[in-house]
Amino acid sequence: MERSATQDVLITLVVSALLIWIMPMLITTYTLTVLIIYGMLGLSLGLIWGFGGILCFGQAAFFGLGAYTYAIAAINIGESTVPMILAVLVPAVFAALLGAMMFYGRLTDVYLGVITLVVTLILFKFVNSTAGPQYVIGNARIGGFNGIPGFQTLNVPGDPNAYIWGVPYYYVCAVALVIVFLLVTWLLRSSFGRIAVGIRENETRMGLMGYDVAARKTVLFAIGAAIAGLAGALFANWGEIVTPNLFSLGQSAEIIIWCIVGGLGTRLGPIVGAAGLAYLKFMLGQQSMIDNTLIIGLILVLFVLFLPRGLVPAISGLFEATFGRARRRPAARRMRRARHG
Amino acid sequence: MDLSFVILVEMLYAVASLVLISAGLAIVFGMMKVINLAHGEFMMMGGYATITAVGLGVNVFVAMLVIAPLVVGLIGLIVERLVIRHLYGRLVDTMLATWGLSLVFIGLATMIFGNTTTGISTPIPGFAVGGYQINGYNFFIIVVSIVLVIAMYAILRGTRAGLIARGTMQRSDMAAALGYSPDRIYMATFFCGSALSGLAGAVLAPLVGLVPTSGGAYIAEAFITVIAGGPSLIAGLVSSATAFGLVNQIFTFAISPVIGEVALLVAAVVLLRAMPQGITGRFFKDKM
Amino acid sequence: MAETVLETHALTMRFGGVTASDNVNFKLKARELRCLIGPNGAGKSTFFKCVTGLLTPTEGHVFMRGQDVTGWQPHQIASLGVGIKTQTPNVMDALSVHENIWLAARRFHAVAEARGRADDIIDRLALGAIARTPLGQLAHGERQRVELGIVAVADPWLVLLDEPAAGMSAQDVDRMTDIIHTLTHSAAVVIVEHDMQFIRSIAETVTVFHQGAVLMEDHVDRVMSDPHVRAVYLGKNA
Amino acid sequence: MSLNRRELLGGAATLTAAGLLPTVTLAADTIQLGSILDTSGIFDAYGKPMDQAMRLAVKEINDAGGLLGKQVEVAAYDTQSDMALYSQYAQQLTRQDQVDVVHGGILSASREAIRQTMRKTKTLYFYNVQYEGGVCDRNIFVTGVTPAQQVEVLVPYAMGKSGPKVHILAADYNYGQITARWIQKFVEDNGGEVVATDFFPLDVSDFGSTITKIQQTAPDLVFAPLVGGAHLSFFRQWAAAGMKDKIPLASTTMGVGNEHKVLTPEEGNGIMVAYNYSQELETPSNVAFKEKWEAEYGDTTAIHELAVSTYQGIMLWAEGVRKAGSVDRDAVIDALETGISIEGPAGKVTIDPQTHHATLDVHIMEFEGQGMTVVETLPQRAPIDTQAVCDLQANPDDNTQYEIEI
Repeated sequence: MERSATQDVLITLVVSALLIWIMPMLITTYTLTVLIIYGMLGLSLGLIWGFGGILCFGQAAFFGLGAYTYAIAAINIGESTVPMILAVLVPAVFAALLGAMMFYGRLTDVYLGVITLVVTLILFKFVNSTAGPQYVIGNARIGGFNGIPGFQTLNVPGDPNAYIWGVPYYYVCAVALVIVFLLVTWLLRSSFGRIAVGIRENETRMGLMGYDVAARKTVLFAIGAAIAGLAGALFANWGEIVTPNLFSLGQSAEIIIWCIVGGLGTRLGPIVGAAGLAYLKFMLGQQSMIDNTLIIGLILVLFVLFLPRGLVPAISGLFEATFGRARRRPAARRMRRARHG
Repeated sequence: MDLSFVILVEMLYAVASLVLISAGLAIVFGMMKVINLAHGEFMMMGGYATITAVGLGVNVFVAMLVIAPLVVGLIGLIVERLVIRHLYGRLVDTMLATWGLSLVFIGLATMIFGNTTTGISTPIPGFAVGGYQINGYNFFIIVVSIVLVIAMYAILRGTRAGLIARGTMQRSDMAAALGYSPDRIYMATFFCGSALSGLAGAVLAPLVGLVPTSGGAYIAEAFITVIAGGPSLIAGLVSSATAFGLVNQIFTFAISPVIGEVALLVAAVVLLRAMPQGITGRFFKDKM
Repeated sequence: MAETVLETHALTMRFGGVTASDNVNFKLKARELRCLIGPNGAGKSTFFKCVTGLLTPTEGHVFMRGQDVTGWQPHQIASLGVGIKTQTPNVMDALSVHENIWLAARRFHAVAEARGRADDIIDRLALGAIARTPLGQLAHGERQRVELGIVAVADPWLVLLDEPAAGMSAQDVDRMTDIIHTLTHSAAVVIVEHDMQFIRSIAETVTVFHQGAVLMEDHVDRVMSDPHVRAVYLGKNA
Repeated sequence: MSLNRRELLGGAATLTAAGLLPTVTLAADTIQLGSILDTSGIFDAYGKPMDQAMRLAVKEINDAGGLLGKQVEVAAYDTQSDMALYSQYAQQLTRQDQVDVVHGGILSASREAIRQTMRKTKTLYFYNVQYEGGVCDRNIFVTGVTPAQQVEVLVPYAMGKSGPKVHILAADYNYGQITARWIQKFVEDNGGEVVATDFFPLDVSDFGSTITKIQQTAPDLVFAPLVGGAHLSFFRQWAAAGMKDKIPLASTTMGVGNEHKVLTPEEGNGIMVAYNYSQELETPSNVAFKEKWEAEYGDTTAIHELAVSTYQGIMLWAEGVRKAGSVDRDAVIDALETGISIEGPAGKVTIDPQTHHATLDVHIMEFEGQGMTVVETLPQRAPIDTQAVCDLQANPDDNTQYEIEI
């Protein structure tokens, strides 16, 4: 906590305003929008993994749940405000239940990984097998493998015909990300965030201090899910279709890769990792010589081997080394431990 | 009567194939505390090795039981030397690195073999049990799994290598204390684990259509089986494969294959919640 | 007569066929200092873990200030105002000394109040020079001291310490003794310890464990001179 | 952005740099054809030959002097079997590249992911894939076969060769569900009975219990519209259990991605299918097509139904452009709605003005020695399923994918 909170907020606001203004000149807003959404999704895992030490193999489950909740609610309601709220709440409640089940059962590490992975698989398999006409929620067919197209997309609250799409939608998503980022910043500076980091570092000690570790992890897990759910709803609006692929293990894998490449234990790393890799994937789709899966895989292996701290810590370390502020940064150590906690 | 026999065989087959699918992963995890998420791709490569060898005129059983394990074992050895050995003791990092490797293998296989479904036909004909036809190859898989489990038991119990392995499983510094290089042991373990993955992929290849992404279908089940099995290698493997195989097949026959798979997954959640250290974390503690 | 702050009734813990804690009846008065001694495997640590909630006893009950806390989670017991230090160092290595102690204070106090109390304890323990250093970079003795600070900052009325002096230099032990004496002004203290030297310097009443059960309980001098206890410690047949 | 592949392959650095540059507006002296297909990832077995067919068709058009005196230029994107990339590239094609027509999409989900974008941006869209039917949108043309076209002819043939009791095993997604219903309808119309219907998500690959179940229902015929690599296992396990010579099989999907070439003759022979195309068609147009393909790519084994549909789709579009004398969307739609026909490798293909689907020849075939032998050709089958729900002449503003009630 080197900078004061006000400074931190100001810097965030100025930098993001500049980025929101400059980036559309470099990348089309439509693509930018999805990069922002992925950034938010990366941040959701970055929060619970990097600061809470909870490695979730199924972050995509909450992303998908948010997207599906939005789509189903939007079809039934015909207006986007309530569905947006539901898309945040439903994954959060689901995560709270799942988290309580896991954390009060004192599951950690690999076991946590297995459970989150399995729950994601169950959701994926369930949604994937709902093609039949009997799977209906209100007016919405769940649609199985083909997903749900044609739902009401984001509108100005209260006016279902005033759609927000195209460039305005880009601004909505960008502002949403900035708000979420600031909320995460605030959370991490608050007692809750500091206690969460304490729990990441040593659960037993925090328990012996009198903190209800399971409850706190559950809450943090639910917050992460809420952010992922919001990203899911924004994604649904962006793509105008939701498919079971959102729940897939591949999607979960990508989120984890974003965090690793961007840098764990930082707020910015997962966002940068997500946007950067998603853009790389988008660029790779325009060539056909090298298989894209191969490239993504190689990136992951090389990062784990040679840059396990990720891009953002490495670059800021380099920056500090260059400009002489070579203070020992506890963040770096903190980060490494988080991965094994 | 005929029907119940057929169902019994299907259940045994389900258990056997889970044992087969999980064995390679279990060995690597048990010995090295490394979760090899490229395990499914090792199986996929075992399948391709078999199909390629058969295409070159090799006898199908030789291809499955000899060539595929060797080829995949060698690939595993290379992977261990290049990547895994730098990451020992870092559980999460090895998971991530092997995940990356799995993507690399999928990419490579796609570039070499293309994404078209390939496969070989089953080398054993079906036969009739009363009024029912039954897949003869199921028996082959059951036999291979049984032989595999017995062989693992015999090696761990009866050989010097097995002794060292058991020591290493209990305490990773044991081998060093006994004067064996842990590096060598890990190398050998990873070779064996990969070879078993290759064997599993090869033996299952004639039953499925193979594509470079086929491995993904196995890794989740193998991962779940191994973790739910807990710390004891053989007892854990057999007990959790039995539990999951039976749950899966009961629901498959009663309702549908999808429900069968979901039931397996739900069983895994319930089981891990009830026994956070896996089955052998609670029962059969002193077994292998 | 001071009130009883910690009491166990027929506390028994079995692992499979092994009885690690056997029908232990134990009583501790407010502001009393008590050492638990016994050879390795005597059941001290198991008893300690049952009392702190790290283990749930197979049979028997644990009472704290008259409340039955059997089967409670460690965090629930700690929330009553019980300070616990486990055998192995249990701290947040990546966080600074101040942050470690602040986190403990924050459990019972608001943000600013917690900061004040943390600063206070850091002064009292002479940790000021290293207050911003991550614990991972500190020497063993310093870390032990920080952990005592974590316990002390919460103002406990009962303190349970498992081998606080293990692996410390003589100077560190002296400092530790002072801190513990200070603690006894407001809290009852239970210390599980091996080090006879340390026990002699600090204890009055000592409870001796042997084979899971309480062998004797008396003033430290009488315990030390008891032939039975000496036999146990020398490994002779009791 | 113009897509010169060699330039793009200069390495990751170049790639990123190229992407960061503001996109350049295209010169107007060429016609832009956008293509959006999965040429990597799990669906590339379908997408790659489609991509080749698309390039072959464009090359042929350009070699013959182009369209309206202009060369056709391709802007192709690989969606990597990722639905999110469909949305992204659709935006890219319509807003940045501003192409004149888009051909592509493989899965129904991918089509639905981009169809609205095409409609909003008034970009003409061709979907050249066999699918479940029912899309009713003036902006889209569909050149693949739909279930009713296949099932209507295949069911009576297959029942004639076996018997009236049918067990259906269908892929559990939109296509499979709808096809299963059509099969049920035509089985009943032909005096048969469906004894059971089972659905399987696309990743199911263990059919042991299913095969046992089928033996309990003891049907005369198993109808198996199963899809993809995992489902191929059914045919293999079916043969391994020795069922192949006991109960005959029919399918509306097996072989679309050339899956029959993976099965051995012993496993595959005798399976009955009905498609628009087979490599074994000995029509002059198919022979010529295969020669051109061979000259371009060296090997014809990859050609499949979807590739041919893509080829035919592009040729139909080109015919429409020629007739309209313009690449303007409405002019081309009007021209296509006159009922334009071309003679493609699979026979005559005609646009049905009412539905924007295709009237085409359906061939009943049986697998034989890893090929498909044509048993009977039923010329010019109309898309009766979509016709039942969609009339774009009467409701040109319709924009729905109907689920056809049977």
